Amino acid sequence: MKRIGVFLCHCGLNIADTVDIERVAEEIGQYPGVTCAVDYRYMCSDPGQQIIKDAIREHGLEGVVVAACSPSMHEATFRKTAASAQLNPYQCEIANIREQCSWVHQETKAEATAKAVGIVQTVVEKVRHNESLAPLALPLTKRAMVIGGGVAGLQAALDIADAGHPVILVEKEASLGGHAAQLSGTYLGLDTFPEILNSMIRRVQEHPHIQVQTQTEVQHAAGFVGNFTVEVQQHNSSASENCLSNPVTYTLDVGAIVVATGYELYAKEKLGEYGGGRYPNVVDGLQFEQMLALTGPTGGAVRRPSDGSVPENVVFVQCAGSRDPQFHKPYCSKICCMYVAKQAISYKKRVPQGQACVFYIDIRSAGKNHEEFVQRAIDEYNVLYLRGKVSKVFEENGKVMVWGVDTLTGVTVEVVADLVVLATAAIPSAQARDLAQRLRIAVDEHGFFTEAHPKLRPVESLTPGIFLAGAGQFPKDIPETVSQASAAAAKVLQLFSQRDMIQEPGIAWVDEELCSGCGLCIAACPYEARAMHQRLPVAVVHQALCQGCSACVAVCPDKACSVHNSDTAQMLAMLEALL
Amino acid sequence: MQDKEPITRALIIGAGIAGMQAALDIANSGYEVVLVDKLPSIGGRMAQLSETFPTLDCAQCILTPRTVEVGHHDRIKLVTYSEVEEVAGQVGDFRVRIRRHPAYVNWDACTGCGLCQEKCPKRVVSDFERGLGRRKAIYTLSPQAVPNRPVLDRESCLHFQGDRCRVCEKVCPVGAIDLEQEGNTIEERAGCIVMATGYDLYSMDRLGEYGHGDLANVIDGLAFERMLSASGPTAGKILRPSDGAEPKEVVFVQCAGSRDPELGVPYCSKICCMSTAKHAMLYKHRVPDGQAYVFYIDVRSAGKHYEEFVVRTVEENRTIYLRGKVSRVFEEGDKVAVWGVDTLSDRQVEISADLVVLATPMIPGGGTVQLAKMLGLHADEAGFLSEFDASMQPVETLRAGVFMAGACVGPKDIPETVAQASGAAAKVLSTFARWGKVAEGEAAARAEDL
Amino acid sequence: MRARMSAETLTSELTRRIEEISGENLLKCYQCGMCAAGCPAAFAMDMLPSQAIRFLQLGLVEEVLNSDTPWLCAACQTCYARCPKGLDLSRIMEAIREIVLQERGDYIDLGDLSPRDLAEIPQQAFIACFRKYTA
Amino acid sequence: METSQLRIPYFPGCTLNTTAKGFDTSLRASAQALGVELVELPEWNCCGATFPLLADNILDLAGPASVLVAAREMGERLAVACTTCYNVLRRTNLAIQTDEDKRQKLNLFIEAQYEGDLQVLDFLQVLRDEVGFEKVARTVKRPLTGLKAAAYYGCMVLRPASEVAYDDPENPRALDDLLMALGAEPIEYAHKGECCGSYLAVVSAQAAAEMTYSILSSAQKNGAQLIATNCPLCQFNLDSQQAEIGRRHTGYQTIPVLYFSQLLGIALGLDADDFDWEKHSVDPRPVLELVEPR
Repeated sequence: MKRIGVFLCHCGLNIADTVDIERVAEEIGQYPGVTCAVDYRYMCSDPGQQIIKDAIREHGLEGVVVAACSPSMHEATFRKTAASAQLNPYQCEIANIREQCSWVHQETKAEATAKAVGIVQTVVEKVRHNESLAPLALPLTKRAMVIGGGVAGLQAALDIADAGHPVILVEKEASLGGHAAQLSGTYLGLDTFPEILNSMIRRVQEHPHIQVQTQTEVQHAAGFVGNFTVEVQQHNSSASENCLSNPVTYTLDVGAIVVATGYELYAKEKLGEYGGGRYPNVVDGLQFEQMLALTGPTGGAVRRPSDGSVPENVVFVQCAGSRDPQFHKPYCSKICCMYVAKQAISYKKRVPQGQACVFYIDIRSAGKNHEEFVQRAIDEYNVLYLRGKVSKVFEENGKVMVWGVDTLTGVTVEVVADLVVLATAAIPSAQARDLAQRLRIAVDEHGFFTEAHPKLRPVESLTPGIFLAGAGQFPKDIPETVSQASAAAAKVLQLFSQRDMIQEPGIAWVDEELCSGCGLCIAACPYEARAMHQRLPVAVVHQALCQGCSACVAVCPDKACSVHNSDTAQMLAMLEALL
Repeated sequence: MQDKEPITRALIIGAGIAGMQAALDIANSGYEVVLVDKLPSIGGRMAQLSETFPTLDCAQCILTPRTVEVGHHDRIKLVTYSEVEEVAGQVGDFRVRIRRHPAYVNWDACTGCGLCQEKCPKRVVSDFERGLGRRKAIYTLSPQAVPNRPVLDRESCLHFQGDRCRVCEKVCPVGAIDLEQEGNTIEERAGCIVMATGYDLYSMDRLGEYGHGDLANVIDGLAFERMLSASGPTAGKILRPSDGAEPKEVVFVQCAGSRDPELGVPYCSKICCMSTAKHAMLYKHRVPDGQAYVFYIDVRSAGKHYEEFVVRTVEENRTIYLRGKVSRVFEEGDKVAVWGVDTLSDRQVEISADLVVLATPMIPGGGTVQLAKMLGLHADEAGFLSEFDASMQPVETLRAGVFMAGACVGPKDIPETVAQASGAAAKVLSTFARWGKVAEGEAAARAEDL
Repeated sequence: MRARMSAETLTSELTRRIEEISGENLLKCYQCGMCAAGCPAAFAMDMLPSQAIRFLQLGLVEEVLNSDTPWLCAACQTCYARCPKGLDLSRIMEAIREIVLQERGDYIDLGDLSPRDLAEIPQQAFIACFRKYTA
Repeated sequence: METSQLRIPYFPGCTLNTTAKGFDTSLRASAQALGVELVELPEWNCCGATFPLLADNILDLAGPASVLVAAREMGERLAVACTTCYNVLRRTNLAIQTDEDKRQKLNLFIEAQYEGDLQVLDFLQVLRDEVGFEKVARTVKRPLTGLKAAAYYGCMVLRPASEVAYDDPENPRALDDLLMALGAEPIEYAHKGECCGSYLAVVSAQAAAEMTYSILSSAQKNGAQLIATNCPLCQFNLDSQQAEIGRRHTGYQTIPVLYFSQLLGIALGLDADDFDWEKHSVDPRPVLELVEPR
C-alpha cells in the first residue's frame, strides 16, 4: 500500500482553537496506509516544512497530505517542499481544515474535529490514487496587449516595451491620454502635467515596440495565460478619413493582457437635489477641469457656461454621489478631495478676487504632501472649507443658490454662487462590465475589476495572465495609477521571462478507445479547449486552454473524458472515505 | 556607461513586504537579488500585524507564503541582521559594503531547533512585541522567522554581562553557538538598488500631553497589533499592560502627532484611520461588552472597501467616533483620563478609560536618511525619500539605477506598497533588459524547478 | 462642563428606546449635516436636526429632550429624501416627542386655540397636532 | 357634457368636507366635465391626518386601514383629493402589503381580511395617467392664456419618494404640465416641493410664516401671479400666512393661492360660483379676471 504521511497544521490558533488537532492526528494515524501523522503550530514555516522533508526521507513516503488552510494559500509551498525531498509534487495534496472547517464551525468543536478527520481521510484517498505528473511546457506568446490608453495603459505599455517586448495598445477613442488629457494639471505638479503627459504619449507613439490601435475595442478573448487570441474591432481607421467605413475586425495573439480602462464620472443628471443637470452653471469636476485647462475651450479662463462671465463665487460640492449607500455609491471616490483642493487653488490663481467654498464631510488628503497641499489652499488661498453636505442647489435671479451647513458651528448656510462644481462619484468606465465578461475576469458590485488578493496581489486579476492597472480597479490618483501600471508591467515581464509557458498538468485527457466523437464536450467546455481531431472521429484537448474544470467529464456519455489526478475512481474512493 | 558589462543583479535594502515583493518579482524574472535587512529575519512591520483591513485576513497567514518563498528562492540571497555601510559605484555596477552584525550563532550549522531559546535563562523586554512581551537573550523574532536562525543580544546576555552562563552553548546539539563570533563586512555588487526601508512609529516620548510614553496603559498602534495577534504576547487577548485586566473602555486617539506642524509632522500618516477602525472592530470582537471610542479630525477611508469597513465599525460594532483631538491623557487611579472634544456637538468630552491607544505618526524607517545621504538621494524634511516626479515617476529616485518602494517614500498601506514594489521591480527589469541581458537560460532553469 | 462619557452613558434606556421605536440605528448617521442643510424649519430650531442626532449618539439625551427641535419637525421628510445613509429623521423626532409626551404630558393644549383659528384652520392640522403634540 | 367613461371610488377626507369645500366642489365638477365619475365611499372615517412613524404604533393605522377596506369593497382603485389623506392611505396600504406583522395585527384589530391589494391614487395622478392632460387640453373651453402660475406640490405627494411619489421628487412636473394643458404659463422656481410648515401653523405661527414666505417670495421673484396647489393644508398655510408675512416683511405683496381644481374648473368653462372663493384670505378673483373672458 502507498505510504502516505499526514501533516496537520495548527495555524496558530486558527485551526487548533476549534479542531482538536491531537485527536485528529491520533485518528488519522490509524487510517489505512497512513504511515505517519504529525502536527505542528505553523506547518508553512521553515521548521514545519523541515518536518515534512524529514518525514518523506525517513519513512520513504510516496504521498503527502497537509491538513491546513486553503490550497490557494499554500499548495504551491508544500508541493515545492515535497519536490525538494525528491517526492513528485503532485503526490502532495492539501486538506483544507481551516476555511472549510475550523473557521466555519467555531461554535461546535467536537463536530469540527470529526469533520476535520473526514476531510483528511478523503484527501488521503485522493493521494492514494494520484499519479506522478510533470508540468506541461506550452508555447508562450511574448507580446502583450494593453487595453486603455490613459495614464495607466501608457505607463504599462512603456514599461513592457522598454524591457524589449512588443505591446499592442488598444484605445477606444481616437486619441491617447484618457481623462488625464482633460486635466489642467495635478495637485503635485500644478501646471507641468500636460507637458509630461504629452511627452509620455509621444514616447508611446514613437516606441519601436508599441503598436497603438485607436478607435479599437475588444470584442472577444479566447485562450489562456501565455496564449490569448483577442478579437478586436477597429472603427473608422484613419485610412478612410472622410467616409464612414465599416469597422474592421481582426484577431491578435498575445501572451498577457493589461486592463486599464479607467473611470468615468457619475452623471450629475442623477443628482436631482443638485438640479439634475438642468442648470448650466452647475458643472462636474471634469467640466471644470476643462475650463481650467490651458488647452481647453476657454483657454484656461474660468467662465460661467450660461453667460461667459467670470464667476466671483464658486462652490465645490464634495461627495456628490459618493459615500451614499442610500441613493448612489456607498464608497468614497478617493480622488475628489484632492482635485477639488487643486481646482480651488487654480481658480483662485485665475480669479484672485473670487471666493471659493468647499463643502466636505471629511477631508481625505492622506497621500504624500496632500495634507500640506490642502492646508495651503486654506491658509494661503483663503479657500473656505465648510464641513457639511449640500442639500439643495438651484438657480435664482441668475445666481446659483447653495443650501448647505457648517456642522462645526451648527449654522445652516446659503451661498449665492455664480458657479457650482459637483465632485461627482468616480465610477468604472462604461465598457468595463462588458469587457470583464469578454475577458472572463471578475468585477465587484460596482463594476470595478476584482484583484486576486486585496492586499498582496493588487494588480492581478483572478484570471492568470490578465493584469489590472488604474482606476478600473478602484478610483486612484495619478501616482498610485502609475505605480500600479508599472506593477502590472512587472507581472507581464515576469511571465515573459520564461522560455515556455508552464501549465499545471491536472487537465483533461480523452481515452480514444472509448470516445465516440459525439462532440458534447466541445459545447460543454467553457474554455474552448475542446475540438474534434483533424482526421479521427474523436475529441481532443487543447492543453494550453484546459483548466481541468471537469465539465467535459460530466457530459461525456462514453466515460471517455478524465482529468488527471481527479478521475472517477478516485472521486468514488474519496466519497467512500467520507461516508 | 562603463566599459564593463553592467551587472544584472539587484540589491534591495529592507525585507518588509515592499522589499520582499520587489525581490520576488525580480528573481522570478530570472535575475539575482540580494535582500538586506537589519533585523534577524524578514517580513518587516507586516509580521507584527494581527489582521489586515478591510478583509480581516490574518497578516501572518498571508505573509508566511511570501517569507517562505523568499527564504527558499534560489536567486534571492538573504543578508539579514546586516546594514548597508557604504555604497560606491554607479548604475550598472554598484558596490555595496554591508556590515553583518554578530549573531553569536553559526547560522550555517544551526538547524533552528529552538533549544537555545528555550533554555536561555535571561528574559528581556521585546522590541518586536513593542514592550508588551518578553524574549530571551538569544532569540528569533517569531516562531515563523525566515531565516529561522537565532541571534544573541549581547546587551542582555548573562555571559557577556560577566556572569557565567553559556547555557545556549551547552544545550546546542550541533555546536552552532559561537560566542567569539565577530561581525564582518561583505561586499555585494549590483546593477540596481531598491530602497524599501519602510517605516517606524514616532516615539510617544515626545507627546507630553499624552504622558510621554510613561503611562502603562497608554500604548501605540503597533503595540495594540501585538496584543491582537494570536501569536503575540497575550495570545490575542486584550489585556491592560498595568494589571492584566480586560479593558472595558478603550479610547483610540488618532492624529497623535500627525497633522501637527508644531511637532514637525505636518503630514497625514494615511494608514491610521483604517488601522484604528480595524483596532476598534477587533477589540469589539474580542470584548463584546466593551466600548471603543475613536477621536479623529477627518476619517480618511478612501481605499477599496475602506469606507464600508469604517461604516461597519461604527454601525455594527457601535464604536463612538468623536470629532476632535484629544488635549490631554493622564492617570487617575487605575484609570486613564482622556480629555477631548466633540466638535460636532460642541462638547468637551471626558472619558475614564482602561486603555488608550495612540495612533502615532509614521516616520521613515530607521537608517533611511543615512542611506539616502550615502546614495545621494533626496529626502523631504520628514526624511521620506523624494520621487523623480511625484506624479509620473513615483518609484524613481533622482539617481539612476536606484528605485524605491513602500513607506520609506511616504506613508502607505499594504496594497499600495505591494503595487509600488512591483512597480520598482518593473523599473529594474526594464533597466536590465535594456542592458541586453535576457536571462532566458536562467528562466528556463527555473521552469525545471517545478 | 465636560460631558463624561462611558459605556453606561452611551447605552442608556432612553437611547435604546429611541432606536427601538423609531426603528433607526442612530450610529448610521455620519454627521454630514445634509438634513440640517435642507430642513425648512431649521432656522427656528434651537438645535439642528443633525446636532440632535449627534447628542443622541453620544448619550446626551437630555439635551434633545429639552430642545424645541423635535417639536418644529413637521415630518416633511426633506431630510429623509436626501439622507445618504437613509436615516429617517422624522421617525427619530417622533420617538423623541413620544418619550417627552409620556414623561411630561401634553405639549400643547388645543383648548387654547381661538374660535377664529378653530373655524379657519383645516381639520387635518388639528388632528395632526392632536397626534403629534398630545400624549 | 361627455358621458362617463371612468368610474372611480373617491375619498374626499375631512378637510374637503369642511374648510376646503371649494377644492371638493371644483374637483367634482371638473371630474364630471372630463367624464370621470367620482363615487364617494358611502361611509368613511378620518385617515388620521398623519402617518404614524413609530414602529410600535399600529393602533393609529386602524383608521386609514378601515378606509382602505371600505374602498376595496368598491373596486381596485381609490382616488384621493387631499394629498395628506393620499399620503397616509397610500403608506398604510403599502405597510399592509409589505409588512406581514402589521397586516395580521391590523386585520385582527379591524376584523377584516385585507391584503393591501388596492391602488391608492392622487386625483392629479388620475388626471395625468387615466384621463390624460392631452384630453384635458382638448376639453378646455376657456384657456388660462397669459396667466403665470406657480405649481406648488407640498410634501405629501413627493416624500417619501419610494412610497408615495408618482413624479420626480426633486423636480415634479405633473401640476406644471396640467397648468400648461389649461393654457396657463407655469413658472419655474426652486421651491415647489419645499415644506410650507404643515401643521406647525397651529403651534408656531412664526415658523410657518417664514416657511411660506420663502416659497411665496421665490414664486413671485420668478414672475408668478398666482400659486396653484393640490394640498388643502398647503393652500391654507400659503394663503392665510400672508397677513402675518405682511407684518414681518415690509413691502410684501400678496399673491392668491388656489386649488388646481379651481383653475381646472374655470378653464373647463364651469360655473365657478360655488368654488368657495370667500374662504381665500387673498382673493384670487381679481387675478382670474385677467384671463380672457369666454
